[in-house]
Amino acid sequence: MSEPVLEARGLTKRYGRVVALDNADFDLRENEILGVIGDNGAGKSTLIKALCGAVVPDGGEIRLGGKTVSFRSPLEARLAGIETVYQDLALSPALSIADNMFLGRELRKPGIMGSVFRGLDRTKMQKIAREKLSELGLMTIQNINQAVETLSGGQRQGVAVARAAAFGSRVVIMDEPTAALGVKESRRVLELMLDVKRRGLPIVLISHNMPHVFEVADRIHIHRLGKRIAVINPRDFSMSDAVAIMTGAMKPPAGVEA
Amino acid sequence: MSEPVLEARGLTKRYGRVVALDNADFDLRENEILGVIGDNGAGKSTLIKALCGAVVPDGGEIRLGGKTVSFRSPLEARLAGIETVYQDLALSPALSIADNMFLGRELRKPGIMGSVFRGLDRTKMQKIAREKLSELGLMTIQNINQAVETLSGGQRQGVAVARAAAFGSRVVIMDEPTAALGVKESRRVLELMLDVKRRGLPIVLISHNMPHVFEVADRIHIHRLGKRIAVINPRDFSMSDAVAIMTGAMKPPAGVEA
Amino acid sequence: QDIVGLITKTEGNPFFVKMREGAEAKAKELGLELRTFAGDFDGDNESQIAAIESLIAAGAKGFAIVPSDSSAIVPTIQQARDAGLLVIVLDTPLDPMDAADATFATDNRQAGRLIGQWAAGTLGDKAADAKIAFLDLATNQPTVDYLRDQGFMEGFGIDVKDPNKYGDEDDARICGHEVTAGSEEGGVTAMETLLQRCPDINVVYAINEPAAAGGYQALQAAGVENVLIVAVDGGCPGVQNVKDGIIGATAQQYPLDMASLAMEAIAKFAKDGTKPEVDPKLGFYDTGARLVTDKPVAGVESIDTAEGAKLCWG
Amino acid sequence: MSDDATGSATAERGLGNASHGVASFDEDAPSPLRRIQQFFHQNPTAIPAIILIVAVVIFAFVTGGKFFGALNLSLILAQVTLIALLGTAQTLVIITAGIDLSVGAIMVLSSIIMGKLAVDYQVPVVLAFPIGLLTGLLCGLANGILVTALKLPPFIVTLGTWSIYGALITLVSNAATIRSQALDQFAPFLKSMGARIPVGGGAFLMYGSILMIAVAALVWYMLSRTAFGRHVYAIGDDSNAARLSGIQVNHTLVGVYAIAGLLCGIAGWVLIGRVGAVSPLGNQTANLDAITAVVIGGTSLFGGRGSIVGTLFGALIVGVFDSGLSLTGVDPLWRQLTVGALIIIAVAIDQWIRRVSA
Amino acid sequence: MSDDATGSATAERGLGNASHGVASFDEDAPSPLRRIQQFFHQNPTAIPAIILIVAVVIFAFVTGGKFFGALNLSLILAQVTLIALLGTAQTLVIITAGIDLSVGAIMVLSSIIMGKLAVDYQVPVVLAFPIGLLTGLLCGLANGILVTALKLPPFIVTLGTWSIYGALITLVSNAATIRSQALDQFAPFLKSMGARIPVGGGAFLMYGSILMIAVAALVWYMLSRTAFGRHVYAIGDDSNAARLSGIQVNHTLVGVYAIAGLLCGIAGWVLIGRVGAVSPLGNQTANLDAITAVVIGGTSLFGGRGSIVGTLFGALIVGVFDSGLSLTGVDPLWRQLTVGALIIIAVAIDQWIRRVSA
Ligand SMILES: Nc1ncnc2c1ncn2[C@@H]1O[C@H](COP(=O)(O)OP(=O)(O)OP(=O)(O)O)[C@@H](O)[C@H]1O
Ligand SMILES: Nc1ncnc2c1ncn2[C@@H]1O[C@H](COP(=O)(O)OP(=O)(O)OP(=O)(O)O)[C@@H](O)[C@H]1O
Ligand SMILES: [Mg+2]
Ligand SMILES: [Mg+2]
Repeated sequence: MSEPVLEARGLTKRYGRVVALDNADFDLRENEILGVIGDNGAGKSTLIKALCGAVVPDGGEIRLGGKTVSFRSPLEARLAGIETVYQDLALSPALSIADNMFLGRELRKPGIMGSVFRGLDRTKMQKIAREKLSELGLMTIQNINQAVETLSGGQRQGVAVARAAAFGSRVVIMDEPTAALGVKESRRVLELMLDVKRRGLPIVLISHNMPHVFEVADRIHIHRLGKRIAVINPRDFSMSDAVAIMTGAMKPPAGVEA
Repeated sequence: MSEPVLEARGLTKRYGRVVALDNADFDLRENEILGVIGDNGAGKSTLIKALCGAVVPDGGEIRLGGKTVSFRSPLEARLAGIETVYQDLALSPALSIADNMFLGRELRKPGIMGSVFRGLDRTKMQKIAREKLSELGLMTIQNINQAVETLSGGQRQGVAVARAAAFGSRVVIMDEPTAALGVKESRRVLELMLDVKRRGLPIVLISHNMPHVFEVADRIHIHRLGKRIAVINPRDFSMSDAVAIMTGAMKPPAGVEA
Repeated sequence: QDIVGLITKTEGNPFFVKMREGAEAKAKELGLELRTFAGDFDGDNESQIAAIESLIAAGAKGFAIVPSDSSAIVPTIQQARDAGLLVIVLDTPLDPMDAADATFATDNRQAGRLIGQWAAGTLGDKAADAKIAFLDLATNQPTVDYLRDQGFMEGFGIDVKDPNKYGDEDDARICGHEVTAGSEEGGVTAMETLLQRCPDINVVYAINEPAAAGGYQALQAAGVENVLIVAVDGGCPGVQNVKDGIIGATAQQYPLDMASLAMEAIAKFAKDGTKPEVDPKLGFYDTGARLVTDKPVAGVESIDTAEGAKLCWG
Repeated sequence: MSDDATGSATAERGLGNASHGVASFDEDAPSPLRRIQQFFHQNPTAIPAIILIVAVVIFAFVTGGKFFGALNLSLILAQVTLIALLGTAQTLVIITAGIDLSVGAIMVLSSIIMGKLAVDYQVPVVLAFPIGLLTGLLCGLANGILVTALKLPPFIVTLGTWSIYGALITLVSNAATIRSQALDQFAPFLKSMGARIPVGGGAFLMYGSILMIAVAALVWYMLSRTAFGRHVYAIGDDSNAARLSGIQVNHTLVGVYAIAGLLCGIAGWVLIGRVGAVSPLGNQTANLDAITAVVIGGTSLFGGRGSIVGTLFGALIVGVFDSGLSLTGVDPLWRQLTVGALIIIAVAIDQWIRRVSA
Repeated sequence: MSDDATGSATAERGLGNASHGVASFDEDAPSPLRRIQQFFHQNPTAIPAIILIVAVVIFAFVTGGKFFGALNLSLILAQVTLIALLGTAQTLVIITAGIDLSVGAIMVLSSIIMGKLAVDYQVPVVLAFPIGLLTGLLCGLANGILVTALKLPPFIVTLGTWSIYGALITLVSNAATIRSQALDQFAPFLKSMGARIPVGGGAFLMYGSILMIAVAALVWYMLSRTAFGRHVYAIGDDSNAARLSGIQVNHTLVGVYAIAGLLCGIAGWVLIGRVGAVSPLGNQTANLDAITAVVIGGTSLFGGRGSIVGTLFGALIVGVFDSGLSLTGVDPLWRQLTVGALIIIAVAIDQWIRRVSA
């Protein structure tokens, strides 16, 4: 068992009277795809939002590469190398694909135009964006300067996934990346994930699609009522057992209990 | 083959330069669940929006129970007995569950309070809403006056589905009702659909989840590039063939070609 | 301590600031407790009604008011008088004037007449083919606006038609009327507009000195020389402008006098119930308007800018 | 079912005896501050009420009780009547995520039409009065039609019509005031809303205030007890969802603007009573005051949330501050400054309380 | 992989040789009207430009060419300079889905601080001038901090600060004007923006107009060519998405309000030049005029879309209408009415064109 890259202990988060995270733990190891499954409202999205700085947990500890971190904004997590595809995508509809890919990490022109006049190097950003999108074989975008709002739901999802895959340097987190996608498009995202994994990055995949999770995940984190109740190996458990544990129909067997 | 309840011929709809519907046909028969599948952006949502008055098609004809209809607003379709669960739900977040269920068809108090003062019979609406929700066995709502925005995504989907199921008198249309739902919640929606079918109503189910479609559908309408390219019987075709037809990998075999 | 009130149109205008200073000084001297109020903008009747109501509620002995809406405030003033308060109207007479116990004001029509006569006298024969631009106050023509404007026309020798309304005249010498809101900015834009209509303007009437200064600025910028500018008010910057030859003549008013006279009258009324006397012919106590100019014209009484500067306000 | 549709079916075998309980969490005792916040979150109209009470108490102390004089309290009510009426109209529009900058102009225009017809043209008041109200209704209707038929932003439409109605005011009235005596002679009815009923101790109630409360109650009933009201909220919440739910969005919106116009017409009637004359001047700031009352009352400018009761409290808060500060003898200039600061503070408190997840 | 994870796998066997082509549809020739609409949809700033050109041509005819006089065109440019500057500031704020009601007040306050220090306190102009600009910046900063730190709606914050800055104007200036001559004596530099460069044929260019164009160009560059600009649009588009994308939303917002304040300070300088004096009066309608210019220029009040170029055109459109109507000899009252109607018409055309799916 390798050392965890990203690890959390005792995370809690409360929204008014709802406890979204109730002393939750989390471990992500080097070079693995970690599936996260759980009922609607189990707190999966809140968990990963806490990990990537989008919400500040009320309590608990997060360690990245063994060092305790405490992100106060998504920017800080990103600077630490954690990239996230949010369930609701987090794209700016009126901005172009290239603008969205580089949002918050724009490249400036070389020389005085960039350092003094802070001019954006749009040509370079467009080139890189086009490269990243086609390198990932995700889609054939005709015009990289198209506004994201003119893309179909599937294409948007593609941009968000490509952004995370292209820029993640430590961890990539994907919250239901295939929910709105068709069969063909989902397949491409799964392939992309395996691709990213081959590049050596660990991935967190949250999904309600059991076949998808069981296909690509190396380990599966089962979330229930705001906490991790088990971590299973998909080779040792059947889908129905995982669902049974997830919904509370079955007690997590000893050994995998978290 | 029974007479179609809802039928469309040659529907077209254009958004600027995008042709979302390109001479599309559609048939829904009595007492069946019709699955509609297709790639992202194939025009499925546009098709059903045209059927239920949410968009006015540029051309084509729609017949309900043999009579030509032309809905200029969702209200007209609803008055004709067509209820729809939209992909983006169409609930008013700040209104209560009961208000949402009766939105646009509120009950008035009996007597002068209702006829002259147009007072709402809130008690009755709450009672019916609670009945409908529990009769459909969909969920245990604690408070029927809770604002919809305080519900989880799954619960919201439940309200939308329950509303359509409760009030549809001719046709119920559901656009990806399980996309955001977990395994357990999805199962309940599928059961609900079979339930509605037993009550004698035909249902249109749009979904990217092939196993779900193949499980409940009596016939499957395959949509591609803005038109219906085939209608298949799920008992005669395998899922992989359906996907192949849908993505254009395989030509629709003679006989099912639309 | 007896309570007295002072209600002005707005807060931001130096004319009212001076008036308040005058009232404050006098009230202190007489041992009165002064409450001051102002509207939010010129024409804000509602705030003045509320101010009168609070003064009645506070049991004030009387108050002085510069009415924003000289006829619409009348019913409320009647209420105050019915409640036993002495009401003195300053600067802008009520419509009807006798709705107040007394009015201490400048005769605005007379002030206009003075500058009209002076302009006509200065031009002499050339008055017959003058080109006159009017920098007025607002599109809805409040009382001061038409009184000064029509007074000027009378003095200049223009047939005013309806004396309570401007814009209905057909004298060819009139280039046009534009509104300025009484501010420099408004004066600049209005003058620019009028200059386009008649590039040969040689007389400018302005509702007040800020509008006149704005008009001058626009004329200067357009390189138009030798224009006779007249205004009303007599504020210190205005008098200074007369001295510098920017404005030819201005009719000076005395807001400090109005306010302190009013305070004295109310103090007297509080003591023994006597009400102030007013000029029976005019119907109000004229605090006077004097023409300030360094180029006097025969037949028009005037003072020079040195004296004007001594008497000026703000 | 096709033979290979096994994925979901097998996964769901595990559902057999899934727990059907609703998720429940232990809740530890919240801090008192948090508890107060929660109370207000559940009773949002309580916030402006509390702010109001606190302000009243403070002023009562500072002014040595003078503030609490029966007469003074009556005066505040009379003084906020117009703003409360316009605020009621504005609330309706703002709940639909719109805004109406023309309310003040409609009010004045209606009052002028009534007065002008009755006095200058000697039209019997039974005709002149309803025509005046109708003017308000039509002005509102025009706003509503422009907003829905041309799909223009309400801000632009009412900015334009504000200008237009403003010009009409001057044109129709010829910039002349109709005097109190003339009204007494030809149409005393138009002045009736300004009459005061003494209620003892120097206190009084203006008829107009009673009318305002009645109108507000009616609008409250309409918003919270009728289908129309539900539709108004639904449109402001998400107009697309409302349309898909089968609501006639355009009809409802036109109705809202027309009703708002009618309320402005009624405000015009009260204006005549309050002023005692019909004047074309003034009320330039009435729009902003009304919007301020609405926002302080907790109605969201983004639509979908808000209440008439909140607006009434909002209007009272501004009135109380204004009156309290003037009773403490604060100079008008400082008063302007303080009211500006108080608006910000009042809304800041409101926001803090609403942020239940803070 | 678990043995029963077969569902999706089997379904996807069909993907083997799925077509990878992009959907393409045959497009029949659109009607000319539709084609025009499409052109404008792709070039949104062309709309106000066209409206402007049409207006100019019409007025040129109606006024018999007078409108086209070099002087007249120069004057229009001079007259819209202030509104264009305030509109530029307002555009920045509105793109973030905010609004700044205090721009006019900040402009006047800055001009008074500069003038007062230089003339009454005889502070050297090299100090007085930057302090004046700093005042604008600080006022904007205060707005920004209130909006972000207290999370208040910008409408309320700037409504409050408008009141406060307005009171400060009177307090600081003591309601007194600083005369042209006094400025000439102590700080002629403050008047410099009003100077005109003749460009032949009676036409001229005011220094202030040149400054305005330079400032607008700078802000245009900032919005469209720097990361800051991208962030401003992203925040207006969806501030939550922007935050999740790693943008420092609060920093950026504070920056926007502060820059807007600074621009108002610069406008204050131009105001001194244009008026030739420092006056606390006037500019009550400057806010509304600036917002009108922004909206006519096609910037959405809901944020995320808009451009500086559009705002300049918007300001010019209002200026052209005003000037054209006054040259045709239309009475100011009818002008008010017509401008109101024209605002609605201009935006209606704009909306029609933008509605590509109409
Ligand atoms: N911003 C918020 N305010 C209030 N409650 C929230 C908020 N975000 C989440 N919650 C609540 O916290 C709980 C956990 O939500 P979360 O989104 O983490 O669930 P999830 O496991 O991601 O569900 P899903 O599968 O539906 O995405 C839910 O009950 C939800 O209603
Ligand atoms: N309001 C709109 N304006 C412009 N284009 C639109 C609009 N609605 C849909 N489209 C376009 O029409 C096409 C069909 O869209 P539609 O939503 O019907 O697809 P769909 O089959 O439902 O896809 P999905 O499975 O992703 O829901 C897409 O290319 C989409 O971008
Ligand atoms: Mg989630
Ligand atoms: Mg769809």
